[in-house]
Parts: sequence; structure tokens; C-alpha cells
Amino acid sequence: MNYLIISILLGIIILIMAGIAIYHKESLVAIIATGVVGLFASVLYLLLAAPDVAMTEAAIGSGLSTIIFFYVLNKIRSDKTKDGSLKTKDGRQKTEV
Amino acid sequence: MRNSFILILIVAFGIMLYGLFDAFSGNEQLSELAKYYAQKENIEKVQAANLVTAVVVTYRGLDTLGEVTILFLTAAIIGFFLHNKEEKRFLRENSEIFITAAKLLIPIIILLGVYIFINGHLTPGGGFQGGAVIASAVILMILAFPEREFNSKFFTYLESASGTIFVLLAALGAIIGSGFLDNAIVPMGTFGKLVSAGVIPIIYSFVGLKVGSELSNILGNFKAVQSDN
Amino acid sequence: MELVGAIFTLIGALVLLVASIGLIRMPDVYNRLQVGTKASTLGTIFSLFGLVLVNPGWAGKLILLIFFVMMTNPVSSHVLARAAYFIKIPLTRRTVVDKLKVSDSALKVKAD
Amino acid sequence: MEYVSLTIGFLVILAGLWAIMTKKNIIRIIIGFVLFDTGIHIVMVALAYVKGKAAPILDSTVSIDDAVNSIVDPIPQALVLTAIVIGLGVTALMLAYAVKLHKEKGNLDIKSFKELKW
Repeated sequence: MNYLIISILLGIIILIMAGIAIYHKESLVAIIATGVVGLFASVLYLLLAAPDVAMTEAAIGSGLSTIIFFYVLNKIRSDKTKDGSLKTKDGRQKTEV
Repeated sequence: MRNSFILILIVAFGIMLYGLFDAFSGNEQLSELAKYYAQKENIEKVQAANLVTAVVVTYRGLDTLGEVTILFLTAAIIGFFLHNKEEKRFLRENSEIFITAAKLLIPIIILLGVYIFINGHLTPGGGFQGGAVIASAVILMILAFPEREFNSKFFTYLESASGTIFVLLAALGAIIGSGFLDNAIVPMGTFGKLVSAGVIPIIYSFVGLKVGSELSNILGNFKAVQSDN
Repeated sequence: MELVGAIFTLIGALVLLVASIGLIRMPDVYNRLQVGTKASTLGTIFSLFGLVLVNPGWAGKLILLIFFVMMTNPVSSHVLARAAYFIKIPLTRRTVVDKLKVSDSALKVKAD
Repeated sequence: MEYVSLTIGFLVILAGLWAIMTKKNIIRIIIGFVLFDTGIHIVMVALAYVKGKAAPILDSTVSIDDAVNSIVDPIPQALVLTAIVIGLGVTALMLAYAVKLHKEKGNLDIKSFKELKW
């Protein structure tokens, strides 16, 4: 019975974080929200009697993949702001990342 | 207009998934295959206390081999795509506290990863988890000492060597044992001790080293592409 | 023995509760980081110590865990606060002293 | 509990699919892919759960004689274990492509890549 309540709470958090990951304006916040989805999913795996999967998800889903996303975001942003005028081939206006 | 079409598609997909949800009525007992794996004589034959490890390394070891191959392919393609000379970057000096703590923590984290994959057949954990932990130690190293060059050659050699040893051990089972990935080619030991389960801990350790070095290589490639900002 | 352990765990939970109230109350990033780190480190240590008293068989692993928490938690929040300062997240207006500004050696950018 | 987890997994799958199909920015599409991945893993682990049973690790509480009646299904867990690691590899590969595409065009809007459109 306790586990049922905990899993419902975890589900609410996961769904809210998925919504933030899709709809927030800032990419930074969206990436953090994706990491939080992975973190709480790992707690859910622990409740579902799968400690192996929980360990993997906690290390990979919320740690490594977030850091790889951050590296890419940093690369893209620094490309854009280096001289303010990154040339595109067809001359289109750049959209916000 | 376009979004409403996609919405209809998603709703249709959701109805399909609801059908799956409706047909599911909770497991009361194991499936037949899992019963076979959990039988006493089969457990005693394989001797791994962690049944997930037994499934990953012996029963479905060929899957693991393919998985490691896919990981190697992705690491190789990423290295091919992002390969460029590391630019000169101007970095702010890390604080003294962080550098000292990183020096203290990196060996401990690597030791934890090694512990996790050596004990993979007894406790929760194994090669994949240990590899991920080792890769997070490498991340800490990259963040704490960004001016040092990332030594990707070492990780490449480590990864190739452990992959080769994995395949050789598996093939040795086919030659002197009863089949590919047979784990009874070395003395079995006693159930529940560190030295047990035949070749499982050895193979899983090499899988751990391979996964750890592949993930580290991916991270190093993403680090090398950073530029000044 | 179990009662003492339960009391320790309860104290730890109360400290964690104070930390989470502080996260809402504090005015800016740095104060929130400080509250979050200090109080949650203490709360976690109290809870784990209570567990040691309840179940002495796990003492070695739990003490190792306490060591890890004491090592990593303050360092990570120190690095976070430093990064937040250098990307110029503003301090609260009620700030009295800003020592990192005075010691501009920390601000120096090092050429590789 | 497994019903709740199954519902969560299905909803996360649908959210990820929605993000993949409607978003314009490639980073957001990759985030949708990661959500889709996580949802599928939750569904598979929830399908492996057996009511009131322990994790598939034999120790002092789960004896070897009675393992059949006291553990959950280990096979989907083993599959998910490898699937998570592959998911990280595929995500990193997609991000590497994203870096390359950004270098080519200067933005990541999916609408500006129309060389293969006809």
C-alpha cells in the first residue's frame, strides 16, 4: 500500500518533468528536466524490484547523458556568439536555440 | 492543422497502448523461460547468485556481444565525426578546493567501479554499471584538469584488448567446454563466494573495462570539440 | 538501542525539513545553495548514523556512505556557487560583503 | 503498483512521441527520443514485476531451493540493462550529428534542412 502511494507520487513528478522537458523555453532547463526524469525513473525501478536496472539508469540516464547534452549545448552556443554573425549558406536568419 | 493531424495520430497510438494495458492482468508467477532459469539445478550449474548476471553473461551472452559491438560502432562513428585538433582555450583556473577533492575522489570512484563489476555475480551490479561509474570518474577528471590532454589512445587500446579477450574466452568455451560462452572452463569454486561461477566474473570484468573505456572515449571526443567562449 | 537510533533518524529528518523550508525562504542562489548543502549534509549524516545504531551489521558500509556524503556534497556546491558567481548571477540586494570581488586573483583568466 | 508504472510508462512514451513529431529544434527532438526510451524501459520493467516477490538475487533471504517462488522475472531486466547503455550510445551519436549539422547551417531548425525534400 505504501509502495502504491510512493509510485503514484513518482509518476506525477515524472510526468510534470516530461512536460517541462518538452515545453520550457530554455534548453538548459529542458535538459535538466530530462535528467530528473531519469533519476526518478531509477527510483521507480527500485520499487519494481530491479536494482541492477536502477543502478544503470541512475549512472547513465541522469549523469552521463546530461553531461553530453551540456557539452553539445555549450558548443552550439559558443559557435553562435563568437562573432555574432555566423554565416549560413542560404542566408536565413538564425533561430533561437 | 498539422498539429491536429499529429494529435489524432498520438491518440490512435494511445488507444493501441490502452489495449495492451487492458490485456495486462498482473503476473502471479514467473513465465516458463524464467522458471527454467530459476530452477535449482540450473542455478547450481551456472552458480551466479545474481540471476540477471547469469542471463546477461551466459544464457544471452551473444546478445551482450552484439550490444558491445553496437557500442563500439557508435564510439567509432562519433570519433570519426568529431575528430579535430583541440583548439587553444582560455580557461578560468579551478579552485584549490575542487582540485584537491578531485585528486582524492577520482581513485576512490574508479575503485568503486572496479568493485561493482568484480562483484557482479553476487550483488547488484556488473559490467555495465561499473563501466558507467568509471566513465563518471573520467568526467570528473576532465572537469577538474581541463588543460591536460585527453589520452584517447590509452582508452582505445584498453577497449580493443578487453573486447578481444572477451571473444577469446567465449570461443574457448566452444573449444574445451560444451559450447560458446560456456562458463565451466575454469574451476567453479563454491556458491556465494567471490571466486565462483567459473568464467562469469572474468568476462563481466572485461565487459566493464570495455564499456568504461568506450564511454570515456565518447566523452573525450565531445570534450575535444569545445571551443573558446 | 533501536529507540536511540530512531530518535537520531528523526532529528535528521527534521534537519532536512528545515533545509527544504530554507530553500523556499532564501532570497538568492548563493543563500539557497548554502542552506541546501549545510543542512542537508547534516541531516543525511544524522539519518545514516541512526541507521548504524538500529542495524549494527551495516556499520562499515554506512560509515563509508557518510564519508562519501561529507566529501562530495560541500565540494559540488562550492563549485556550483563559484560558477554561478562567474557567470554574473546577481547577489541579493541585502548582501553586506563580497569577498570574492575583493580578491581579484580568483577572477584572473589563465592562458593555457 | 505495476499498473501505475505501466500507465506512467505509456504516458511518457506518448509525450516523447509528441515531442518528436511536433518540435522544430533538433535538440528538442533528441530530448523527445530520450523520453521515449525511458518510457519503454519503465514498461518493460513493469511487465517483469511479479506481485510481492523480491529482486532476482539470491542471498540469505532468498534461498536457492525456493527461488522459483520468490523472485521476479530476470529476463526483461537483463534486456533493459543492455538497452539503457545502447540508448546512451545512440543519443551521443545523434548529438554528434547535431553538432555537425549546426556547423553546416548555423542553426538547428529542422525546417532549414531541405536538401532531401522533394
